[in-house]
This record gives sequence, C-alpha cells and structure tokens, in this order.
Amino acid sequence: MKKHDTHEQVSFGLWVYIMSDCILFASLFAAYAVLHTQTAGGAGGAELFDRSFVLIETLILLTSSFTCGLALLAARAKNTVGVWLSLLATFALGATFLGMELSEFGMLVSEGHSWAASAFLSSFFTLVGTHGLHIFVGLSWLIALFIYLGIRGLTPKMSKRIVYFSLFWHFLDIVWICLFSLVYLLGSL
Amino acid sequence: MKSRLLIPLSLGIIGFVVLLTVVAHGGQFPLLDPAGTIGLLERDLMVRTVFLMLIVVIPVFILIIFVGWFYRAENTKAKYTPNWENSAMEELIWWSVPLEIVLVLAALTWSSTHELDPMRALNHPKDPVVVEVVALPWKWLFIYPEQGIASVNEVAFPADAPIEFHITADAPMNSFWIPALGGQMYAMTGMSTSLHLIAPEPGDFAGRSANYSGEGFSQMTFTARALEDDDFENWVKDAKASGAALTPETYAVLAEPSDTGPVRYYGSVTMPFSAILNSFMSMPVMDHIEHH
Amino acid sequence: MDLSVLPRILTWLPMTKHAHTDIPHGTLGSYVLGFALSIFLTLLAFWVAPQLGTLAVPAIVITALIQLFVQLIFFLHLGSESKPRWNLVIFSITGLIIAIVIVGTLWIMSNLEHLHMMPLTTQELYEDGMVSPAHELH
Amino acid sequence: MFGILTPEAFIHGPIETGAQLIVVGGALSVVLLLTITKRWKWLWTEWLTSLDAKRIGIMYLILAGLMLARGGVDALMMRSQQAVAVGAGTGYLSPDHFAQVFTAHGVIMIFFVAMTFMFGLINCILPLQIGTRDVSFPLLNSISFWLTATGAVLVNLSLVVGAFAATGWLAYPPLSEIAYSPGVGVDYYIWALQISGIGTLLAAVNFIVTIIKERAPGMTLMRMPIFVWTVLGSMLLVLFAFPILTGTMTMLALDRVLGMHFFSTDLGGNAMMYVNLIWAWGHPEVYILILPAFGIFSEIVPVFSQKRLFGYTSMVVATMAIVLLSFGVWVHHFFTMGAGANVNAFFGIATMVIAIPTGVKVFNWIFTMFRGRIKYTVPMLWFMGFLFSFILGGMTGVLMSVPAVDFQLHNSLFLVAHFHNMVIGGVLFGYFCGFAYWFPKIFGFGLNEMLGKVSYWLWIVGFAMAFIPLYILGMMGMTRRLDFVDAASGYHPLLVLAAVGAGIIALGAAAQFICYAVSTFERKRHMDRTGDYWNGRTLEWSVPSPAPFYNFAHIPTVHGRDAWWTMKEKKQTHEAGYQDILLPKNSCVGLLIAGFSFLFGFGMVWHMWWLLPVSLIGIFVTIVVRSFADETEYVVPAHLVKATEQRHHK
Repeated sequence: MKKHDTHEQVSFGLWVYIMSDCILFASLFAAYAVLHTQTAGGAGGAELFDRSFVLIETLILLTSSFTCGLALLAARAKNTVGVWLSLLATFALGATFLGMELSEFGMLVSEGHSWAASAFLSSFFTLVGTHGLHIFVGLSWLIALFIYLGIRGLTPKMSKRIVYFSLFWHFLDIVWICLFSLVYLLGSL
Repeated sequence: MKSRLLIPLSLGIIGFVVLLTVVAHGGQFPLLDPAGTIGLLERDLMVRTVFLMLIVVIPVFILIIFVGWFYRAENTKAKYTPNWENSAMEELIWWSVPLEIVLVLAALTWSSTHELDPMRALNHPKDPVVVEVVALPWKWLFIYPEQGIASVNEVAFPADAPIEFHITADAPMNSFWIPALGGQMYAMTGMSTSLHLIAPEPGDFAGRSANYSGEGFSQMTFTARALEDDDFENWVKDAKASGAALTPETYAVLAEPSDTGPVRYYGSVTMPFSAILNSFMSMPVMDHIEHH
Repeated sequence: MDLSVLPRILTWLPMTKHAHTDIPHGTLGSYVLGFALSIFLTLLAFWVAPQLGTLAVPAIVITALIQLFVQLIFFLHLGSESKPRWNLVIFSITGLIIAIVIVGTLWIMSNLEHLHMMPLTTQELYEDGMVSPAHELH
Repeated sequence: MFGILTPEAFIHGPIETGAQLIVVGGALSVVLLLTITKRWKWLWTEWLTSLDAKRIGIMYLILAGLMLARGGVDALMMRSQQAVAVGAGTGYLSPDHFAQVFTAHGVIMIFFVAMTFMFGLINCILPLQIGTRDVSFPLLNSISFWLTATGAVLVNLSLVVGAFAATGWLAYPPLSEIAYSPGVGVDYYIWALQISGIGTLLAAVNFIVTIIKERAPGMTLMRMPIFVWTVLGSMLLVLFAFPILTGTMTMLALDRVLGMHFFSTDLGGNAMMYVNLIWAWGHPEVYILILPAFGIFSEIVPVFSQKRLFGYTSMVVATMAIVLLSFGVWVHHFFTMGAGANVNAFFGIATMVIAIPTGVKVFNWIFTMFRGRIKYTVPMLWFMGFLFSFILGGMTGVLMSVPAVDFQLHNSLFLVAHFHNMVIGGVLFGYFCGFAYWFPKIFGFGLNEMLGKVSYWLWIVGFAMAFIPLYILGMMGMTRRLDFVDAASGYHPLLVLAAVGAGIIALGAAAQFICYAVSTFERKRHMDRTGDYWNGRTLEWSVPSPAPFYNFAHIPTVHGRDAWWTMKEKKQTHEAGYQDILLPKNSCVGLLIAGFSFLFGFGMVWHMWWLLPVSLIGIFVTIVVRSFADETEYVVPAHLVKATEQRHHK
C-alpha cells in the first residue's frame, strides 16, 4: 500500500500560506507608507539610506536565490555533493545578507536613529526587520535540512523538502524586491 | 403543533410591546425629536431610509410567515414540487429589486453625506460662535477664543446662531456628542476635528462622550446651554468674574486624570487651544505626563 | 496567453514537467537566465533609475514590477502548472486584496491627515475643496 | 527571572477571587476525576494526540461550550451591573473591573466561542461532506486546535494572575498604549490573539487545500454542498484578513514593549491608523463567522422542506460576492472619525451593496420552503429564529451604513443591539442549528426534541427581551460601555428589563445543557441506526453514525449535486470487497508546539525574556525531531474495515 503522495498538496498549501504572508507584509507596508514622512524632526530616508550598501545586499540575496535553484537541479539529478555545496552557498549568502542588515541597524541605532526615535524609524525597522526575521526563519529551516541530509542523505523526501524550501526562499526575494525599491530607493531619492 | 403555537406567540408579542411602551414611557428621545436643525435633518434621513427598506422587509416578513405556515408538512393539500430548484425569473426579481432599492439609497447616501458633513459651515446671517473643545481624562474643557473665557463641563452659546466646534483631546480617544443637536465627532490627541451645530430655540441639552476612554468614561457628561443673546452675555460676564485663570499651570492640574468634578469657569485664558494641540508634536508623551 | 510558454521561448530549452507529479520546475537554462535578468534589473534600478530626475519614481516602480514577474515566472514557475491553475487564481486574489488594503488605507489616512492635522478654519477647508459650500439651512 | 511577575499579581478583589477559585477549582477537579478513573492514558491516546479531524472537531466544540459559559457569565455581570447601578459608584463592579468584563466578553465570544464553534462543526462534517478520509494536513489540524486552545488558556489565565485589558474588545490606542494602560492586561489580549490567530490562519490554509484537492471523484466545484462553498469563502477571508490582525497586533506590541511610535500620541505616531487597520481585519472577520452559518441553513432548509435547494448557482455567486465585497466596507466602523464626505459616502454605499447578495440568500431559502413539506424540527426552528432576527439586524445595519445617520447611532446601544442581532441571531443561532442537525452524525444518537424546543423558545424570548430594549435605549441617546446611568435619564427601567432578558437567555443555555445530558442518558431510545437520521441529502449521511474513524470504507463517486440523495434514488451500491486504509498516527507535536507557544506568550506578557529563546528553540527542536518520523501512517487492515462496516449495518 503506497503511502499518500502529498507532494501536490504540500506545495499548494505552502503557496497558500505564502499568499497570506504577502498580506502581512502589505499591512506593515501600509503602515510604512502612512508614517514614512513622520520623522519627528529627526533624519529622514535621504540622509540615512546608503544605496550602494543595499545594492550589495540585494545582489547577495539574488545570488543565494540562484544557488537555491541549483540545489533543486542537483537534487533532481540525485547529486548529493551538488546539493550540499549549493545549499551551503545559499546558507552562507543568506547569513551574510542578514549580517549586513543587522550591522546597518546597529549603525543606525548607535548614531541615535533608534526605532523609538520617530514613527518613520519605527515603521522602517519593523518592515525591514520582519523581512530579516523571515530570512532568519529560512536559515533555521536550512539548518534543519542539513541535519536531515547529514543523517538520512538525499532521500526522495529530502528532495521534496528542498522544493518546499526553495518556494519559501524565492518568495523572500520577491518581498525584498518590493522593499528595496519602495523603501530604500524611493526613500533615498 | 404549529397552529397551536400561533395564539400564545401573538399574545406574547403584543404583551411584550405593551410592556415596552409602559417601561420606556418616562424617558426623552433626543434622537427621535431633536432640538437642533442638524439633528432634525439626520432624523428625517433615518426615517426616509427605514421606509425605503420597509418596501423589501415587510413583504419578506409576510412571505416568510405565509410560506412557513402554509407549506407545513401537516397541510397535505398544499402543492408539493420536490424537484423545482431553479427559475431565472425569480432569481432576476430578487437580484434586481434589492439592487434598485440600494441604488436609490446610494443616491440618498451620497447627497446626504455631503449635505450633513459635520465639517461644513452653516450658512446663517449671524457669524458662527467658535468654541474650542478639549477632552481631558474624564472631563470636558471648553475655550472661547473671542470671549477669552473657559469653562469645564458646561458649554453655552446663543440660540439660533451657528456654533463652530474645534475638537481635540489630551486623553485617550473620546467622542464629542450632543444627541439633541446632532451627530458626534471623535476627539483625538494631536488632531483638530470640527463640528457645526445650531440650536434654533433656547434650552439645556445633555452631552456626553460616546467613546470609551478609561475608568471615568461614564462620568464624562456636560450640559450644552442654548441661551437668548443677553442671557449669553451675562453668562460670559459671570465666567469672566470667576477670578480663576486657565494658565499652563492650572491647565496641567486640570489635565490630570481625575473624576469629572463640578462645573467651573475661568475668567482668562493663557493656555490656548493650539498650544494643547501642538503639545503632542514635539515632546515624547512620557515627559508630557510626568511634568503635569 | 499561457504563461508557461514564456520561459520556454526565451530559453529554447524544453521545460520538462516532472514525471509523476506535474509540479513544474526549471532547468539550468531558465535559472541562469532568470538570475541574469534579475541582476540586470537590479543594477538598472540602483544606478540608472535614481538619475532620471522626475522620471525616477516611475522608473523604480516599473523595474521593481518587471523584476517581480521575472522572479515569479523563472523561479516560482507561476502559471505553468496544470489546469486549473489554483496557484495563479489565489495569487491574483492576493494581489487584489493587497491593492485594496494599501490604496484604501492611503486614501483614508490622507483624508484624515489633511482634515485634522493642522487646525484649519472651515473657510480654509472649503478653499481646499475638502468640504462642500456652506449649508443652506431652510 | 520572573520579569514583572510578583505575588501581588495573584491577589484580587472579592469577585475576581471567586472567578479564580472557579477556574483553578475546575481544572483541579478534572485532573482529580481523571486520576480516579485512571483515564489519563485514554485521554492521551484517544484525544490529546489524536489527528482524527472528528476528534479534533469535538474538542473544538467542548472548548466553545466552556467559553460560551465564561462569556455568558460576563454578559450577566454587565446586564446586572447596569440594572443595579443608578448614579456614580453604586454598582457592584468598579469601573476598571467593569471594563475588563466587557473587554473579555467581546474577545471570548468572537475568538473563542464563535470561531471555535465554527471550526468544530467544519472539522466534524466537512471531510464527510466532500467524501474524503481526512484533511490534507492532519498534523497541522492538531497544531491549529492546540494553538487556539492556548489563546483561550491565556485569556482565562488573566483571571488568576494579573488582569485583562480594560480597553474594549479592539483595544483602540491611545488607551491601549503603555502610557494609558501600563498593566499587563493589553499584553494578555495581544498574545492571546496572536497565538490563536496563527492557529486560525493555519487551519484556514488546511481547509482551503482540503476543499480544493481532496474532493471525492466526480464532485466538481458546482456539485459541492453549499456548506462547503461557504466554508471555502470563509477560509479565504481568514487567509486574507488574519495577517492584517497579526501585523496590527505586532505593531501595538512593539509600541508597548520597545517604545516604538506606530500609534503613540507623540513623535509622529498615528492612532487613527490602528483603527483603520484593525477594522480592515474586523469587518471580514464578521463575514468569516456568518458565511458558514449561511451554509448550514442552505443544508437544513432543503432537508426539512423535503425539497431541493432553490437557486444553487445563485447561492454560490452570492457567497463569492460577499467574500469580495467584505473587503471594501470597513470604514463604516469609523464614519465619525471624520475622513471626509467622499470617503464616508463611498464606504457607506459599498456597505449597502453587500445587503444585496445577503438578501438573495434569504429569498432562495424562502423559495426552497415554497411548495415544500416543512417539518419544524429543532434545527428548522433555529432557522426561523435566525430569519426574523437577521432581517431586523440587516435592516438596522443598512440604516447605520448611511454616514449621516451613523453620526447619531455610532457607539450607542442601538449599535450594540444591531451587532448582537447579527452575532447571536445570525452566527450563534446558525451554529446551534448546525449542532442540533449534525449531533446524531457526530455522537450517534439524536437529541431530545422537547427539551430542544424548550431551550429554543427560552433563547428566543430572552434574546428579544434583552436586545429590543437596547434599540430603544439607543434612540434615547444611551452609549455603550457605561458602568452606571443617571436616575434622570429614564434609562433604568429598560435596563432592568434587559437584565431579565439576559437571565432568560441564561435559562435557555442551561436548558440546552440539560437537553444534552438527558439525551445522553436516554440515548438508547433514539439511536441513529441507519446513519441517515434526518433522511439527508449530502454524503455525511451515507456513512454510519458516529462515522467510523476511517470515514468511508469505499470513497464514493459523485454523479450530481445532493450526492447522497442521488445515490439513494439510484440505489447505487459500492463495489464488494474492502481494501486496507492508511490513516495518520497519533502525534504529540501539536501539544508540544502549543505548550512552547504558551511559554512564549506568558514570557512576553510578564517580560520574562529568557522564556522567549527557550520556547523558540523548543519549537525548532520539535519540528526537527518530527522531520525524522518516517512511519507517520498506520494501516487499517481490510478485515477490520469489513467487521466495522458489518457491525453497523446489522
């Protein structure tokens, strides 16, 4: 008696969950859109945002999305080493992105532009921070995948899980595209 | 069983209606026979909307009672068509009839909303009396910029003259409402909302906050007094003679959360409405509360 | 137009569908192309768009939208699943709800701000066209 | 180590101490009973770790019943306070305690009675109606239930330690900001809603996938029962609305904990945005609750009129129209905030447009009854009660959708009476109707008709006597949430009448409880032998009652609407022979994740920061361990299936 093949349901279910996550980002973005002019006398986006720094962050995240695609291809080709390399690359790039974001936040807070300084900074930290939190969840998910891959190897269940992870990771790219365009680029004009 | 139920059911309903009229007999109904012109227009709008809806609601009630009673299982004489499940004709009727009613209601809504916009001036020979309202933790402060006086828990204005209220708050959100004169308007910190009312005849009207704002919310009532012109002049003179002054210091004490307290007057005002309004822009609220 | 055709045209490589579950997935070609397009659009957004002066804002928004669709088609394979495409249906409803929430919030909040932030007199509100002319009391 | 938790937090006034004793005493007595009857193992294997949707559904229903009792006591306290308190300080509840009571009443009734009752019925009945053995993600179903239960525990824990929010059930800032509500009350509110909100969202994902991917062969979308359509509409609304609630609660929590300025009164914060965002979730929420009730009526009216449902397609179009339109009306909750005539008029008109599809549904029900043979069983009575209450509620609703009228009626008792007409008269009557209709299918025996009717009439009379006076009080200018009234206002006599009405509702609820108890004792007299207790039309009546743990021995093929009715007419029999069936094994992952979420919520409320990483790591480890479980399903051998089926059909 073959076990239930739930691959179609799980990927559809994950997609439905991702749609609800888009609405969560939409509500945080609506708050940012309303509050981004309220700098309470403090510095606004033009002074605080460094475009080249964000460009590097974006390129790193796009590359991690590419390596995640490679992991998919490697999994289908049953190439365990390929999967290890591409997932480790995805993890490294994702961690670097998160590190850069946290350093940017640290620099802002040390210069006195903390999240409690104005409504603009509150909504900026929350919107970009929630995306950072999702990246952190993605990295923890990768760690869980490494643990399973290390112990059980590249089983069919494992390659399905890489598909689910890549769905989530590409979704984070889409949110970041909206973020860097509408928050950083428009903010720094 | 069904028909045996009809007699007690109808008796119960009639008895209940009689009980209600007896019990409600004593109270006033400011929303149904308001004193203010704006209140009257809002009531007429309410009555017109109800009648428009009754066109659909009453036939539906009758239809339910008839169909529910006539086609009960015991009545085997009634026609029984178990598989009749669709008819484009009926569907067309009850999609289109309510749609027409809603179109009429929508036109009525569009025009009435613009006409009865609370922020809209009232075109009247007399120029408006400007009253600045500040909702404080559980009391109402009224500032008269032209007359240079202030009062707490009592607002007076000449009858048959438009009143322009500018409303703000130094407290959790409240809602400034004089039911007999017309609709309410939220009172919010750092925001100045406006409301235009007029009382054609002199009289005292109950006013209160209509949005929960903490422990003392139930006490936050005030009296709105429409006076003849000379009575209003005397009222202003009495307030001026009260000797108390609304200074930033006395205002700070007044703005402390406390019970609503008695009606009181201030002869002079050096803490203007704009200062209260803008006090929320610069200072973080924690210092704002501490320095009280 | 069948969205799944797009990547195939661009990559001239067959977009194979997995044997037993028809969950679509990309080939090396489509990933490389998607990656290259994303890099190009990102550089465009960062270097070119801000310099366009008054056109900067629309340019940034349009590049963002294009990059959005590149990601959706090349990496998330939107629209290339078997009929009926539930992913696409739910995605479009989500887009509609996001539009309603954001546009609705901006419209409501801008009205509230304009009417209540500064203590405008009623006359000033009338001149700003936020309030209709004085009310003829009968 | 204990953050801001101090022993004083356990000490309360006399009334709260009474509540404390009931909550703690209740829990202890359950523990004692289980230890005496040695049923811990049975509880653990049969219920707590079960992944069977029917068991999870029954647990939802029990939770809803308990919370209805708690919310009902709050209601009685409010009505009795207002009936007694004439003049300041004369009632038996202090203003702050009264505020906690009406806030808890709102939160519990909406989140932990209505939503739980809905998910209870959906879990018990929906898989049976679409001809499947289980939901798409059984483990996720268990996690969702236990997260909702954790939210309920957090709300009731505020009775024992600390206090609950005193801000109204939607906790508007600035009142809910740390400056004006320094206590832990609002934090209890936020984290109870966040945790149960995530549970509700995951359940919605689960049921959307189940409805779209798990239907029996032959059951196209247009052959699904209308209850399944309304549940699909409701779950789509949950999917799109609850993230807005999560986002808004996160912003309020960040304001309170990290001193941010989303809604603060200073440094650019904008409290009006909270009102806007919370109602962008708030209005779809009330449609989430009412749509399944509409679905239940579309199931029972054809059965008890012994006639096919009238205008199936029109009902589906009306349901989906309501789903879309419900996202375009939320400003009618704050016309008086002064967003200007254009905004108010637009949203007022959009609100009226929603009345059209709702009206169409009512007409379709009436014409299902037309030329039928109507049997006035208890479910049909609840439907008639719904009809009268909902039409009155709908009329007052459309009345208040006209902005200039709403300026007078906003926040008045007229509004309170309106939404109770919709929530009690619409949602609760709908779910009582569904529960009375599907009780035989869930438990295997019918309810005592006489006691059912007694409790129905007590509910109807009590409901009318409690809320018609509120409409009148609204016209007299009385606002909501007053903890005392002045003698001169003339409100007092009507408030006494409303209190009597609330008492009769309590009698009605008690009569329901007695009805369930008596029916259980005398269940031998009205067992549901055939599995088709009401001569039903949909698939859930094609299996024995209570449905076997595997639901269907043979997955049916569907040939038209009212699948079971066509199968009965065609005397269609399933092919002989039985196969093995695969079902999900029990799992404690739901309990573990909910336990860690409780620790996270408790840590956030009492600022015990060390609890946060601990609980998050706990959840991570639970998921990793679960990822190694390969044998997550067990086989039900064919002979066992055969034996169970034959035992039922003897």
